[in-house]
Amino acid sequence: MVTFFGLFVLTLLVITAIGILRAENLFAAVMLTGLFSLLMASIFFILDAADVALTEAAVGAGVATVLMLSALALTSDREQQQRRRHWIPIVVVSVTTLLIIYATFDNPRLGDPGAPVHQHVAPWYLSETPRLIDIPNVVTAILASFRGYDTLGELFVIFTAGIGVLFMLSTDTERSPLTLLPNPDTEGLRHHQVPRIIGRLLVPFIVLFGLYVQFHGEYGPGGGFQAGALISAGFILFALIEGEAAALKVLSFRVLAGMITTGAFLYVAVGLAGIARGGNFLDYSVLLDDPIAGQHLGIILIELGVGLTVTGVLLSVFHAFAARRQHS
Amino acid sequence: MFHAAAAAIIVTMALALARALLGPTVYDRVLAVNMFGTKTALLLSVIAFLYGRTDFLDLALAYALINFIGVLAVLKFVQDFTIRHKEAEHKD
Amino acid sequence: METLLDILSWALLVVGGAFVFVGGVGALRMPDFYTRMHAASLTDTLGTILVLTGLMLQSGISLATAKLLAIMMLLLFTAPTAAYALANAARLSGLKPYRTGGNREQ
Amino acid sequence: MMQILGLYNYWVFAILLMTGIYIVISRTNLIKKLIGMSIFQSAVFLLYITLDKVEGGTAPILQAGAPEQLYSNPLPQVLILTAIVVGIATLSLGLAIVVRISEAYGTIEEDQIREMDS
Repeated sequence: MVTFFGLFVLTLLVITAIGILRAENLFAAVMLTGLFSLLMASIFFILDAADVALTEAAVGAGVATVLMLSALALTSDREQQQRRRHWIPIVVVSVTTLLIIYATFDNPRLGDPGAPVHQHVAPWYLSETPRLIDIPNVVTAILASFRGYDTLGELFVIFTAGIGVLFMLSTDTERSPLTLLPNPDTEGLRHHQVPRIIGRLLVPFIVLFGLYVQFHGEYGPGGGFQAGALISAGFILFALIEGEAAALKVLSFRVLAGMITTGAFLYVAVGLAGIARGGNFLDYSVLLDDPIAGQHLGIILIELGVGLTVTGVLLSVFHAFAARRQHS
Repeated sequence: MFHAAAAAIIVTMALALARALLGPTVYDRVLAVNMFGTKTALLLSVIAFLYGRTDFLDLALAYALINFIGVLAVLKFVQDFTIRHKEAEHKD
Repeated sequence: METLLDILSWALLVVGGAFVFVGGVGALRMPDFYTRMHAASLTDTLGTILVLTGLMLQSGISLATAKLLAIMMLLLFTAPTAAYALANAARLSGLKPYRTGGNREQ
Repeated sequence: MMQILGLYNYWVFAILLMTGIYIVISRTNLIKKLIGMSIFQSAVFLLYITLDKVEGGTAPILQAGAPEQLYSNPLPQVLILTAIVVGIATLSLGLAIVVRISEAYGTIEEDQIREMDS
């Protein structure tokens, strides 16, 4: 029965994508992207990917919408009329779609336990995680320990992207968030009392929930990536209702930059500590005398590093856009 | 009975999606997105029970917390846009 | 006792689902923004309470119930606030409510 | 019936993938192109998450006291979890570039920019 719900949600997903394609108002397109993300999270959850759904929830519903709207506010909210129809792309795209659909007939069916993906590596992870790492959430175990290199790479992609955005938007000092002054005219939603009070009530809960996701990630769905996105969503809410300058007073731009570097540094430092203790890079078993306790310590530390960097990058990107808007 | 509730919620999601696609004003779309967010939180709770893994209610909790941000952000930017367009009209 | 709770929770779930659905129909079929919002936000709140209470009766006294209660409280705070803010913004931007007899432009 | 429906996820993947790429090719608006790119990205996420499902399995968070429980494949989930956050980081980089282009050219329509450059 749930499978049928999944099919229905997938159909809605296709309809939304077509809607995004046809929307000429970019505002409408961004809002449909928000819906798209909500549908995506539902389908992830239906397909047993709780951690991924949580990430999509934290990123798609909060941060992505806000960033897209920030960019729209700096550019234009209307798309020009498309003058001509693009026949060649339509033909190419349709033919490719049909080819991919034709190719899928050889694919294993959804949920087939005999599918090749389920034969290698994954069973080992599932059976060995309790023995080697002893935490219930296998996703966190793989992310932080078994495939620690991979996550390190991803973290540095985020790190680099964050630095890139800051280079693009805040190089001239007049437009940097460092010089952002309170401006009562554009100060968030200050004049809207009801949303403001409820929003203020909500901010601590979002941040608290973010911390819970950060430190409970070994036992339930969660971890540094989700927590970073959630916590930055909380601060973005604060910035929306109280104005960016007020938010920067709580977590200044320098602190955010510090968080970005500290997080990345912490990750590498844990890896190097493994070498110093006579193991391999990112081998946590040698961190403490008891290998399992060492694994736990390593995972907590690198998840903390991931959380710090993700929070720092997302928030400083948000502030960079906001400062650009206020000075333009 | 979980199925009945889940089905009702999913059908409502489809209706909200139709509203978001039809518009016509930006506020209708925001309304649809907001509805969609609460429906997603409900759907995730119901499916957590269907799967018998109630420890995944965290997800629904995340949606209940985050959904509000999108609506507020849209409102703030709509407000800014209206101010900007009015200023542009004054300049003409 | 068990059966009684089950029946009660099923009834709540079904009625809640029905309310949610009615809200969806209202949001789609009503003639203008304010009426749509009226349909959507009222049933949203009631449907949320009913569905989540139904789930709570299923889970008994456990961590899940506490989480459901938290979800319910949050939705009860945020959904009406969002509705209020939305209606307020629409009104301030000059969106006129629908009147019978007037022209039906949207 | 189930044999065919079991492929539905892949079909949706194909359609979304091609919708995303069609938006990137056919629209001249740069933000619309970025939205198309994120749809393309989401399609890939859907493919991976489809692969992880095991019939009768549950999310790979081990349950105490249920040794016989079947779990879905955790590996695709790990890859996609990080990809989502990387996706938002690259999206914001793209948006920053678009903002700079808009400031330099006064437009975010690709054909107008090209006319100005020539």
